[in-house]
Amino acid sequence: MSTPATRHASATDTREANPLAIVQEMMRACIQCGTCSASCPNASAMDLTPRHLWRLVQLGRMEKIFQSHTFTLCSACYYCSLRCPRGLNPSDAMAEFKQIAARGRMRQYGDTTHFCRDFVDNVRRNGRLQEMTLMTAYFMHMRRPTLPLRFASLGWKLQSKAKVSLPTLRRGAPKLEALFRKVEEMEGDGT
Amino acid sequence: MQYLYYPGCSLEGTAKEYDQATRALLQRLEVRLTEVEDWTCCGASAAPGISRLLALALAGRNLALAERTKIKADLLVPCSACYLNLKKTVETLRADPQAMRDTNEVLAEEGLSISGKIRVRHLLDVLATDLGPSAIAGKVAFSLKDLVVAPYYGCQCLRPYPVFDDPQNPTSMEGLIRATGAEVLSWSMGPRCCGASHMTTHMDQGMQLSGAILAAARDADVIATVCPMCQLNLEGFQKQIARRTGQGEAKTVLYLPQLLGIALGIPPKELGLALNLAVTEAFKKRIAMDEDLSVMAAQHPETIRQPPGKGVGGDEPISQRRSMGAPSH
Amino acid sequence: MLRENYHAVIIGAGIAGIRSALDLAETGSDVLLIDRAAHPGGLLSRLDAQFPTDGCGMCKMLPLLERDSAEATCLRKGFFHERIDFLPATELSHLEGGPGRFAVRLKQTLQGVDPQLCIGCGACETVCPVDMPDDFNSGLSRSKAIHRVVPHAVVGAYVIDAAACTRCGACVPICPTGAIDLAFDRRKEFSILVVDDELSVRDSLKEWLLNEGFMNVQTAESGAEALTLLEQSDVKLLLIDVKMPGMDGVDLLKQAKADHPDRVAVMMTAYATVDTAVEAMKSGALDYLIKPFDPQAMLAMVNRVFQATVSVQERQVTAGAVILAGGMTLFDPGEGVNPYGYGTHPHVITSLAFERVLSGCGPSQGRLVRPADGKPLQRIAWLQCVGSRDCQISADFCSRICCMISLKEAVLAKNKSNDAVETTIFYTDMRTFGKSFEPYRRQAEEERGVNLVRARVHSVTASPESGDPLLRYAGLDGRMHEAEVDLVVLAAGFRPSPETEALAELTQAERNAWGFFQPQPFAAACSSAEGIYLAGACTEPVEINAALIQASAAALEAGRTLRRSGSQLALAEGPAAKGVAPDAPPRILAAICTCHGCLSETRNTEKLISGLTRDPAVVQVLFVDQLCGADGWGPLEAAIKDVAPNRLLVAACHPLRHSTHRRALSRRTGLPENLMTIVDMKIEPTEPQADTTARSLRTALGEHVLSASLQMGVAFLKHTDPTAPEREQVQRKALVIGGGTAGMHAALAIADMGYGVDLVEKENRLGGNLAWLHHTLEGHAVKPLLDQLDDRVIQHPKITLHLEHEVVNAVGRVGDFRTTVQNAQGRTEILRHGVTILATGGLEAETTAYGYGTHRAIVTQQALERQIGSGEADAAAWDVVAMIQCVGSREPSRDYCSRVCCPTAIKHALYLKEKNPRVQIYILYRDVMMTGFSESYYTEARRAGVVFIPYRPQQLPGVETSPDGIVTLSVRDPIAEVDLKIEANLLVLATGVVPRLPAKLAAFYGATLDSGGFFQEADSKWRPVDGLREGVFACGLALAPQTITEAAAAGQAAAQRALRILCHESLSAGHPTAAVRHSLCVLCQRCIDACPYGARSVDLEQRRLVVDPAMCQGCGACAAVCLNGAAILNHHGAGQMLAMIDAAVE
Amino acid sequence: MQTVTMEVKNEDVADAIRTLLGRILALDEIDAVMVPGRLPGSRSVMPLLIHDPDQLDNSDPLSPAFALNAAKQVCRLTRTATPKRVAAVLRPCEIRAFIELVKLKQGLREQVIIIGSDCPGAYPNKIFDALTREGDDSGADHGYVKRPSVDESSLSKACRACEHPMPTGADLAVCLWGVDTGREVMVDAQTDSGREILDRLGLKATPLPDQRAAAVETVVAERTRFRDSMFAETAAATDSLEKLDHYFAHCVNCYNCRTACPVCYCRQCVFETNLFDHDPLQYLSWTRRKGMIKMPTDTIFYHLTRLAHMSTACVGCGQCSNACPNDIDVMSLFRTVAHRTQAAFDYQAGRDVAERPPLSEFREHEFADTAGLHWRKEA
Repeated sequence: MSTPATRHASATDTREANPLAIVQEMMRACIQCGTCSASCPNASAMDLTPRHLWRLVQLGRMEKIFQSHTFTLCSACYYCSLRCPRGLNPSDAMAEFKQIAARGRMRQYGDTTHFCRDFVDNVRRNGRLQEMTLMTAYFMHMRRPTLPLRFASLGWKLQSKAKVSLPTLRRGAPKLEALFRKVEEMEGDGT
Repeated sequence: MQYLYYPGCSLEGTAKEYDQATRALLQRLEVRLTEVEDWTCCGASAAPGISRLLALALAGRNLALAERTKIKADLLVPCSACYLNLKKTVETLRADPQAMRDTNEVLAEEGLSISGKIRVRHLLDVLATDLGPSAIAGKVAFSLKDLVVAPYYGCQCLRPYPVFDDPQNPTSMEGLIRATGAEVLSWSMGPRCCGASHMTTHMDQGMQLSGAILAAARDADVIATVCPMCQLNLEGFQKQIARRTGQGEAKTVLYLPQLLGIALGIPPKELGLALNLAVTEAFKKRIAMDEDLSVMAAQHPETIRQPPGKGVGGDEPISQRRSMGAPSH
Repeated sequence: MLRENYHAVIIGAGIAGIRSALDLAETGSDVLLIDRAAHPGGLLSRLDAQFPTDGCGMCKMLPLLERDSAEATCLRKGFFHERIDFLPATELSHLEGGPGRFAVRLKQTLQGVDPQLCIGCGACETVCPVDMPDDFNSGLSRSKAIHRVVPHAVVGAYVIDAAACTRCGACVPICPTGAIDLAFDRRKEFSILVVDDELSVRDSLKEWLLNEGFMNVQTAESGAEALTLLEQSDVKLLLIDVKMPGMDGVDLLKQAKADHPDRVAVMMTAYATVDTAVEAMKSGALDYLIKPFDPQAMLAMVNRVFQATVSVQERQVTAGAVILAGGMTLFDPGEGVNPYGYGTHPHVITSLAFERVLSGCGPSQGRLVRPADGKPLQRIAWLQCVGSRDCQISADFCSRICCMISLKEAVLAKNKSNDAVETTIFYTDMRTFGKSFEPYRRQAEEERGVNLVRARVHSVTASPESGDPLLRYAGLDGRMHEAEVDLVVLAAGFRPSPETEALAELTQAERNAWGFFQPQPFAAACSSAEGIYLAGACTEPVEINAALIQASAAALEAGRTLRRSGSQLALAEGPAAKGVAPDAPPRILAAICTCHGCLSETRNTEKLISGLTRDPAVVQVLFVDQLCGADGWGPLEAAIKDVAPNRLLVAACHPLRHSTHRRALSRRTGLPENLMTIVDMKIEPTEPQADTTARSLRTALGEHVLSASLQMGVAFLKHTDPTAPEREQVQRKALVIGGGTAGMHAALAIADMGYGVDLVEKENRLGGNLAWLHHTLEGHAVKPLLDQLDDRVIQHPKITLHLEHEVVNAVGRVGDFRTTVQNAQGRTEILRHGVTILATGGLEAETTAYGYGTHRAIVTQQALERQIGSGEADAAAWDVVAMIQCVGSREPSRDYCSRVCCPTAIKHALYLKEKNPRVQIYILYRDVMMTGFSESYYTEARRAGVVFIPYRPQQLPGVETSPDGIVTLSVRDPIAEVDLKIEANLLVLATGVVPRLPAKLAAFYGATLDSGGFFQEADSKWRPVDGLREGVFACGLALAPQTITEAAAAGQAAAQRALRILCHESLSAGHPTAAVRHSLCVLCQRCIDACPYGARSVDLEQRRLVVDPAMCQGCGACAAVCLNGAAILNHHGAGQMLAMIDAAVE
Repeated sequence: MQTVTMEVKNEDVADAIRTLLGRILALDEIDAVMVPGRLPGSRSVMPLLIHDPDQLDNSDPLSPAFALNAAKQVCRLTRTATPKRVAAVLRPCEIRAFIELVKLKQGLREQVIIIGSDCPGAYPNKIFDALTREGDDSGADHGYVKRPSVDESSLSKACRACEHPMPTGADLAVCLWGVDTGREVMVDAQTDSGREILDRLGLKATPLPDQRAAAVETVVAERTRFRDSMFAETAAATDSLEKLDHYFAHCVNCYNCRTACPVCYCRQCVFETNLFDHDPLQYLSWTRRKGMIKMPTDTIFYHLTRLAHMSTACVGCGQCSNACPNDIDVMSLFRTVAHRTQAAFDYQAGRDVAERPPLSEFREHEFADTAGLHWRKEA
């Protein structure tokens, strides 16, 4: 495979021009030592190791990065950040990818982005998270009929312990509407 | 001793018992908790996945509320995810003046403002550092002698901010557990990842990680946790993991304040023990818990005394990550 | 014995300190060398072998000229020079004054054993009950509280670890010489006052203290009572409760300290008032204890205070200059995150500890076994960059020497196991940046089979089955790997030595961000403080040769300061002793030490006397008690004056320990030192008698053997030739060839010391490569340096400049060279000089690789720098710049790393990024050689977005050019597993450095070139600027690839080495030297081949063999190969040896 | 030219060689030829330095005896460079000794054209003396050449144990074995100088006969067998200090063996210096300790020193035994020891002028260790 080198992000690039800019900024000093890969509890399930991913970031290989599911497998355990000899924070960089994926509504990351989106919508409305409502919304979004079944036994258990209240409709304006709106306004983003 | 208290959403839902046990234990230890009024979700791991500013604002709102109270005290957070979120927000705001300005601009919508002066503390930090094993040992009413406890810390109370314990080989729970008379399981899984929200998004991977922890706790009677996510993964998916791997038995998983509460003789009901999803019969028998969970059948005759010669205080906090220097040019 | 006024005080007696001290002493300075350790040698005392020889060469630092001034012995045993005083366990406590007039206050900690009395017998060790980890062997073996610090040291052999000692007192009576003092009496007298309002605290403290032997403890329940007691008695230590009713602890402290500032106070506090206690330390409290406290911790603190009070000896001296040579200390891998289980996993040790495993006096006597369980080692892994190149622990620097240490250790392990052991080094960049490093690596890897794995190991755990260390790492193949080994060696990096901070405060010398001393730009040996100089690793972790070069440069700077401040260097010409006529019949005085009476008790002294005096040459036999101490040397001196012998025979223990005495005795009595000999009596302690614990001494030699030893001594002396060694006149002038950085520094250094210098330069200007260098990596502009050097050289009255001249011929030897120089017009001139410094410089290597020369967008780093300097470089016009490192370097054809190319590439990358942040820069590299603190610029470059792409020499990057000015590079990125095509506006090639030292020129002076064409040093580690032939030195790029600062230091080092010669009117090598009996010599010349110092040659005119007395080191190789009996070694003649053998079998 | 033949007339091989020498002497660049021969009226064979070709008649190039090893004499002729060269007829053991001396800078190899021949061995001086006294003068000569292995037992022991009877290292080798010496001898050039000489002599070129190798092998095998049994006997006879004392019991410190030894090149032996002029007290002290000492002292010491100094250079010519007035078998001991010492250094005395004698230089890896310096010697 042979392609021309992609132009790099620099500090002046806007996020729109280069969605990778912020991750590049975070991971530029990476020397590809692989400590993150070796420390990652989820590395075995990843299609690209974290090291590989960071190298693609440095080289600006968007298409390869967003063919990969690696960042969705980050469970934010921060082992890699603890050990990175360059003092970088790969965990946060992974979170940054999730944001990029969510903002870009990338279909391939439906599981992750839908979950985040549903979660945030739930909070926007209720202020505090309504766990049952969230799960229902999430399952609906995923449109995978078998998915809820996997959680059925747990859900039943939780309900039996009265740990999840049944969805209650909150009246009036969403609890955190003002705050959310302001954020949207400031970010100039339709989210 | 006094703390502001941020329970977080889970402690109203799936982790109700964590909330109950925390309040009951701290009351017994004569610690006053003042719940932050009108608190809302901290943003959890989802908000950063949507927007950085939103994440800052959601967490910042709660920090601003805490700062607004007249009480000058640290903000105690039992949920590790909330703890990290709030802590990270404080650190970010302190380090990044632009983020501070933006966040305050958002918070102004609700008439709030934030200075970033507040200290966010994890429950385990407060128990291990401020109170220490001696505070427990001095009040033990029901020794947990012969009970083997696996201290499970999870990730986010240890990393990325190594505030009160070694982020790789944590020990802060050990003194507390020993103070109850129980033994500490020697294992290396304490700081390992349970899979967190993978249980929802990548169930196979989640089960593998949680399964490894459960397997390593084979020789323990109880796993003690300090995080609702960890607790749910370890107790809620036990059976599915066992079914999948063909091995593993039911394992009692308790929140640390529940375990400590039992030793202090707090009635199981007050500790919300009935709400736990995995409490084995053997364990119930061991702590002589009767059916209605209200009474401890018999007080243990032994009293545990503080070991001589040891001062209050516990381990020195591990120093914060130092800033990197560069040579003068 | 010690002097009060010194030319220089050197702090730190590691190799750099020793080098500086020797350099100064050899040029006539009196030097005080101190070290906080109990022995000289520093870190190197624990390293038995160094690459590339895989042996030890520390003794090569010893003087080669005027050898008699020092003891020619193993430097690990001890360090003796007539102009150098060494104070162990000593630290600087105060410094005032300035260059030329420093008042230096020193604090020496007594180690419980009087080094003058201790004979190293070891009796104490057998009774000491304290078993503790042995520091010298990195805790891999055990020692007693009273122990030898360095197993092979001769002087100050035993010390007591005050912290571990239980003061049981067992060692005191058993010491046959009464050398041990545990200060029991002073402990009893030591006055302590406990002030606390709680009775229980007062009582328990008093009880604990009494149990510990502190009998003079008073208590007070209030501040007021305490003040009354303080008036009545001389209280040394106060333990004060912070919170007391009435006058609180801090008030009391202030009042107690007001009139007795040296009184020590320790605060006692509850947890709640810790802040107050901390505050109290500002008011002079030493420390604080938190209640309730551990009695052991409290007693340890009191003991510490007591030790500091009683066992510290203050000393005040003056000095003209101070050199800081405190070295560095090993990073403790147990610190912080400790992912490799150091301290918890039994089979994880540091590289320094592994040096001990390899050592014959290590925990396993040099057998290659695992320290924790003795299992033979079959698989060893080295982990690089532990504590280095790690931003998480504020270590954004490279410790520089760890790569080579690990390679060497792997090779040594291979040697020890006949290549059976499996060795793997896990590394990030293999930094083989020195001249001989790359071939060593190649040999280790290709010939010895040392595995090099480019990976950073993530964690070390114990294998569940065997318990052996299990390594986990991500391989370059993208997969996780696990490897089980027997032993993990952590290549721990380095930190400033612990006293650096205090020294910085005392001397006002600045430190850098990592705590090392900060040298001045282009002056590696200069600190920010006047008169304070820097030598060795106190400025940066460095390898041996760099440390020694810098140490010599520091000596030079110190010497310069001394001269500027008018200090008179007192260099005595020739031996102080008056000679003995060669034909005078031998008159031997035999002095026998009775060593604390042991000899008179067990020996028939009459028999010894009659045995000795049977030979009429023995004029008197004298028995003296304790010849080892001042008590004994007094009577001996008197006897010499009385008897007037012309030879002296001494029988005592440990001859080396007497070398200083012997020298002093020679000075005072005029008896030449070479006419004195010391016979080892091998004194050892007896077993304790049944009724007592005390031991006495006896000699281990049987009566007959002792007598024979003495007779051998007599035979030796009788046959010793009293003729003083020959001396050769010195032309006290230097020739420096090459007027670049190094040459100018060398010329100025010598000229500043008052000697004439001929500086010969081929070009019509000075400066060499400085002319095109624009700025340094650190951002210093080069032009001002050039201007300043240029001015100084041109205006210096002692420098004769020969521009546009070349050397066309030269003859001669050290002290007297004649060099013919020729100018462009062919006019020749003959220069006479005593020393020669080759500073002919070097050039950027030429290349034809990667299409160089075919396209204007393909340039070299030098060309880019010129463009930057001229302003031609238009960074804004470039979108993409690519650089290729190691062009033609580190390949068998040019088998060295040029060391400056990586810093240059990164310097340029950062410059371009600064000018145009949008420019993309790709650097294609093999190993990034950003050693030491330059590592931080590598980090900076990465942060700035420079992309580094590794390539392997087996698969070089492809380059294509197009007419539109674009150069296309193709290279595969091994991590991303993609083939990259980089379309660059500019391709910059780092072709490296080649020396410009013609073999013919070198040969004029008997110098040779190494495989890279650089000057071949006498020893790449220990004599880094010396040629094999004495009097010939090299510096700058002719010596090795160097930065400007390194070249300047090398120039100064070469000058300092040259000054050793120029400071003499005539030269002598010292005893013994070789000579030729011409009547027997048949000129077979076997001796010429055998002489390792090149001291022998045939005088073709006279047809006879000659020995250069200044170069001969008396090794005796010539005498061994000469079959004619014509090559002889004075003082070890055949007749002498035969007579000694006869005496031995008598 | 590589190999030429010389016609043998009247079965007189020596005469064929004389013819060869005549031609060589006729060359411009050759000043003189050194060759064994008899002075008129004398029975003893000595090296003669011949300038006048007519005097070649006195020469005896295949002399059955040699009173001294001529190597030292060649050194005298080649100590410094002279405008013209000399030629020298030498036995293989003399060639080897000369090569050793060249290594020790006692002579210049390029100053001499060496002519050697297959060496059937030589009689000890005393036997040769007896043979010639009996008047069997010429017979001793011709018979010896025609029947090289005849009467082996009367040859010198050194020759019988000599496993190097070929003139290795000579410029020109006269080949006798495997050649029909009734008709011809062959002259083989072994060096460039040799080839140059042959080119200019105008002789007929011819290859060496095939059977030569086998013939040589037979001789060498026989001698090696003899040598090995000699080694065994000598070793057994000297394996203790007492036996060694006995071996040298007859030694009178005459130092003849040293004088006869071609490789003992010292100007003055250390045993003749004042080093061994002991103090009278010393003798008394020795006898006091031992009760009895042999006078003169230092005999064993002398031989041991010579062994230490010279055994690595011993070429086995046997002149030491030849020279001993008391018939001590010095050669057997020297050869036995030399065989081992030379093997220890993988060295063979006289084999190759380029080979450095043992213990005369440091190898690079030994250098750093021994001298403490890291020094690359010029190639």
